[in-house]
Amino acid sequence: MSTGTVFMPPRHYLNDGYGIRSWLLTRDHKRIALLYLAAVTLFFFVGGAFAVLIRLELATPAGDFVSDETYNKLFTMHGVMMVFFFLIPSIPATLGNFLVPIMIGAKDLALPKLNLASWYIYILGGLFTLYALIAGGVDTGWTFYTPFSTVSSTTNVIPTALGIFITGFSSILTGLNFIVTIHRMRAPGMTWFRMPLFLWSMYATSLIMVLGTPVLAITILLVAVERLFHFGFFDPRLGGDPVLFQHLFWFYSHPAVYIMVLPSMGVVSELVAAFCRKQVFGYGFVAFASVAIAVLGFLVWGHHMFVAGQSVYSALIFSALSFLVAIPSAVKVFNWTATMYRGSVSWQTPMLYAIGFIGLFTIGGLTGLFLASVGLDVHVTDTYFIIAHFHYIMVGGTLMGYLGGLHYWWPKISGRLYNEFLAKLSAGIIFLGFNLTFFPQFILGYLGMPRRYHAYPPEFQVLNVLSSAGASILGVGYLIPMLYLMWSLRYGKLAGSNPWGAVGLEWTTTSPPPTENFAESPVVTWDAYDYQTTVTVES
Amino acid sequence: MTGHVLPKRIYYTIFAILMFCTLLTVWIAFLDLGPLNTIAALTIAVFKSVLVILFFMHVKYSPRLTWAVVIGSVFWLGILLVLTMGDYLTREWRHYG
Amino acid sequence: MPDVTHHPALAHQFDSLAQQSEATTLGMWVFLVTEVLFFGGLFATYAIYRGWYPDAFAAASHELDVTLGAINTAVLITSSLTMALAVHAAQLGQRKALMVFLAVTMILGAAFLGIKSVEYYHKFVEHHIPGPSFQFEIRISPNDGGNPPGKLADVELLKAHVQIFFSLYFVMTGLHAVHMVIGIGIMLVMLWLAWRGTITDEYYSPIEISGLYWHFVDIVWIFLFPLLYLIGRHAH
Amino acid sequence: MDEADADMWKGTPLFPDSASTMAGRVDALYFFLIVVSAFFSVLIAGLIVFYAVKYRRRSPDSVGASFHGGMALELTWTVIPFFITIVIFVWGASVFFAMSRPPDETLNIYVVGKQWMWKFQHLDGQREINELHVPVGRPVKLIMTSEDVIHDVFVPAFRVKADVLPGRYTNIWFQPTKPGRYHLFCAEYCGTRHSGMVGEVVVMDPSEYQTWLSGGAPEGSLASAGARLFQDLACNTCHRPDAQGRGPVLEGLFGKTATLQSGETITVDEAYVRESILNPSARVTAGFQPIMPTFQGLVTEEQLLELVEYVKSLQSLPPVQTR
Repeated sequence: MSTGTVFMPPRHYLNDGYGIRSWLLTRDHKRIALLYLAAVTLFFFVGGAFAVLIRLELATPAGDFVSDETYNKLFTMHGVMMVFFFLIPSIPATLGNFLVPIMIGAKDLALPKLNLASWYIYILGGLFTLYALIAGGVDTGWTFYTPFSTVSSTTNVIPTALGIFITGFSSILTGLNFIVTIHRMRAPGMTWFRMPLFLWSMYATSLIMVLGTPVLAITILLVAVERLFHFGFFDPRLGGDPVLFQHLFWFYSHPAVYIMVLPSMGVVSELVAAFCRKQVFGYGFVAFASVAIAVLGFLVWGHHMFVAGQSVYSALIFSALSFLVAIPSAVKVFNWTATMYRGSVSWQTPMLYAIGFIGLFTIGGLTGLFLASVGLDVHVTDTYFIIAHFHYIMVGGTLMGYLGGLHYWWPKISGRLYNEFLAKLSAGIIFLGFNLTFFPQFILGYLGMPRRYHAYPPEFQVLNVLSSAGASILGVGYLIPMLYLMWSLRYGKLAGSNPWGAVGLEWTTTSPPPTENFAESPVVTWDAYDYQTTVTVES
Repeated sequence: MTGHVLPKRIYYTIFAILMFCTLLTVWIAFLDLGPLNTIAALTIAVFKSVLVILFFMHVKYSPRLTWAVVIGSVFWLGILLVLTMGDYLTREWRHYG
Repeated sequence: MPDVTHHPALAHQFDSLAQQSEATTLGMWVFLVTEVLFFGGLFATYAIYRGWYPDAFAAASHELDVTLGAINTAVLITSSLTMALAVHAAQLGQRKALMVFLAVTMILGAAFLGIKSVEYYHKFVEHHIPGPSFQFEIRISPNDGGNPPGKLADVELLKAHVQIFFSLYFVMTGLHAVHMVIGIGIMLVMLWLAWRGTITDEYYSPIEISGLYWHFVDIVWIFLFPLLYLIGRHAH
Repeated sequence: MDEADADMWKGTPLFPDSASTMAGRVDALYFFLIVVSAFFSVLIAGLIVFYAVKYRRRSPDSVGASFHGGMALELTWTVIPFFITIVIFVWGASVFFAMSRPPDETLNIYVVGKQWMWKFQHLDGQREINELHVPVGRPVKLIMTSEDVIHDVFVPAFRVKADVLPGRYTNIWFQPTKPGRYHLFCAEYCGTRHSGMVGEVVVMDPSEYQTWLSGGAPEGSLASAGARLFQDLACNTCHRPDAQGRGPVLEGLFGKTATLQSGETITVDEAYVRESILNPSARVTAGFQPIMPTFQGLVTEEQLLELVEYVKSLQSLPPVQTR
């Protein structure tokens, strides 16, 4: 769009202090975002390493690679690391932290000290969990079902539980900070309906973080005290009910899925708009769909318990409510597709990720209908069908959005461009590897292969081998971006303030932005994605 | 600042009502009202907390957003309680000891 | 209220003290929402087990000291009053009154915790702490059917259910007490801020949001008191 | 499995056996959903690829057309999915209802799960571990409980699954339609050897099943084992058939309605008998004192099942008045 001179600004947030203290004691939301980026990347690769070992074990039907005990610890730690330490903080704490203040034209989040505190809390929780790992691991599954977790397991349940409990507060503080910031820090003229859709999705995500996480906190605390003192809340021998744990757990952990995927949806809205150079079709509907998903997401947790012994009536109500979430999700997919109609569609890397997201999320979402349908769920729940479904949502959805967003805003974050060829190549590898890994698992699931199985009947082997092969391709696909993004930090071409020719406040400031985000506080007089009338500013 | 300075009289009045309600709730607990005992206790507790929220916490004089936050929290608590209890009240099986 | 742009308490990311105060107040309210749901999980647990074991809950509730519970309720409500008066004093810039009310609030909070620990001590002496040493002597008939207590055969089961009550009692009041301790810590900081003169009639939002927290903790107790102490009291 | 070397896919099923009356119903819903999903997936993917090619950026400065949405379209793709989901919900709910309501006449088999094995007890006394023999064509109801943590009975070929919980009974039912051997999995993670908690359901022709039945059962039927236990635990000193005991008469009681002290009435079913053994004073029959001791910890889950079955078997005696 513009070919104005591209330069590195003399003063930006990255060169505003170099010492270790200038990072570890920073209040700058952009630096905290990078601290989070480093930490979640670490946990992603730790969790990914467990996934590799799991898929290696499952390449043969016999449990011959690791022992059953080890296998159980592997999938538990994979789940715990990925869910609590990667997926939930991934987009909000990195891209969200970086972008929320810039996108609304503010100098920082409303509560910067709290923001830094939330990173330390996250790290502290991570240390507890890593301690549990080093001390011998934990084997309850990331779901911690009672009474197994409270009376039967002999592994490090309490340190892991404490790790999750502590990390929950980092999530709460991030959500709280975003809510306050979006309500109180918007630049003059930045009305709610001028906000980029990423902010709507961040707001909706924050609602879930704030409303759901405390229930997980108390639940996990009860598991810990029950284990320590045998209180009997979840132990039928003492008069408790193990199913109560599941109610409380899923009250958070189902909405948590939306903590993972809503931010990704927000990213995709940004990407589709930027790479079609077009207003997102049905902006208001997409915005409200985010909030609707956040609210409806709290009404459906019982669909995790259709076979768990809850009442038939309860199952039917939860089934009906579950379908309601499908509507706003469908609305979003249709609107993104419609946005491409008569757009100016660029095929740059972030757009490839966005397209990948829409495709994989569509499959993930549609298979969700199979699970919401209670009569069918009975057969496929607790099988690989579930595994495939939620990986399509969390990896196909969240991770594609995360990587797409990371590529889109990387020039803004680092001031430099990455290698476009390698980026496109790895996007393709990830898409293929992902489908090869997880599509066979739908078939395995309907065949009846239960999840969390260390050994399985031999007739399931071929599909499992395909899945393992896909996983190795996927693993390579994730390593490549890591390498070229690191490389670009030093050797990448300078990006300039607006390499994509996109609109949005973040592209009006320098790349990387100054510590105060904007040289002058912006005043907003245009709608989001206004490609027709807004002149993109080149500084 | 945003504050709305209330006359001290209001605080003392609310305090008096709260103290009275505390005595009332104890007194009622010792009457045999059947299931109404629990309802009465909860009604008084709700009444007391509404007073605290409206006056001590100044919500009565706060922007609509604060109202939304308060109502939202009660609403979500309601979701948790209603949908969970919905299962327990409709289970066909019975617990045992 | 005039817009103060260069007030020493104004953080760089805000344009005005008013904006800063609105933001921090909203932040505290949102935090209180998380607290509602945090205790909400416990109230859900309570509701289910009280529905399942009404007799055991009534029998266990009789072991709690209503007088101490009621006194503690009064102490907390009084502390809420002094907290509200502290905010009032802060709004009017009355530094001395503010400090006095904060101090009184703290003392009342400490008194609450003192009374609470006396109750805990009684429970300890009576072996009502759940666990291996838990003991419970049935003083009322769980069926209200006029059976002499000693003749009940399934004392063990009733004991297990009573233990669930006491588990809930200790978790709920324990977490409430933790919040009280944190509250007293906050009051200490506020007292220091007031003493230093940081709190003025222009900048008192720390006092205001501390007050929100304190009142919330009071509200939790307003529910805990009848739910724990006053079950089936009419039976005796 | 036969030699599957020649062709990698040989011996690799892509669809499970259908061996119960429920399988067809679940599969029909499954295929319907596949059609719906395929339609929308192809529609979305096709449109995206089509637009991405047709409207690809031709000059670096071009921007997209200016339009922001259309109410008619939005309503269309809100309302159509809504109606589709209603269809799926109603269909799924009707299948689930059928799953949750066993027919009146079922062959009842008791299941106890423990880490990490399945124990089956037939009414005639046969006990099996990790293998369950059932006749073809008869509705079978599994009445299940766990000795430790949560397990889950899952027979893919029957499309049924239910968690097996400690401290209570859950049940599932199925009517096998095809003789054969089918996988039985524990589908709820239960600890170290979870994936070893597997077995087989052997569906037999009725005649073979009869032969199999007559082959085993050295201990006699479940009910007779329960009768012995009833004597050993001295239950018979209070629960006497002549209505002179301190406890209610059990003969003819099962399946009837009993009045409780509280005035409520209750149907005497497995769960109530179980509760009355483990927590006798929870629901005392009107007219009796809560003097029965609890047997919790004194009887195992399997013995409980025998006692329950014994109480159920006391039907043939002349009905005695229950109070």
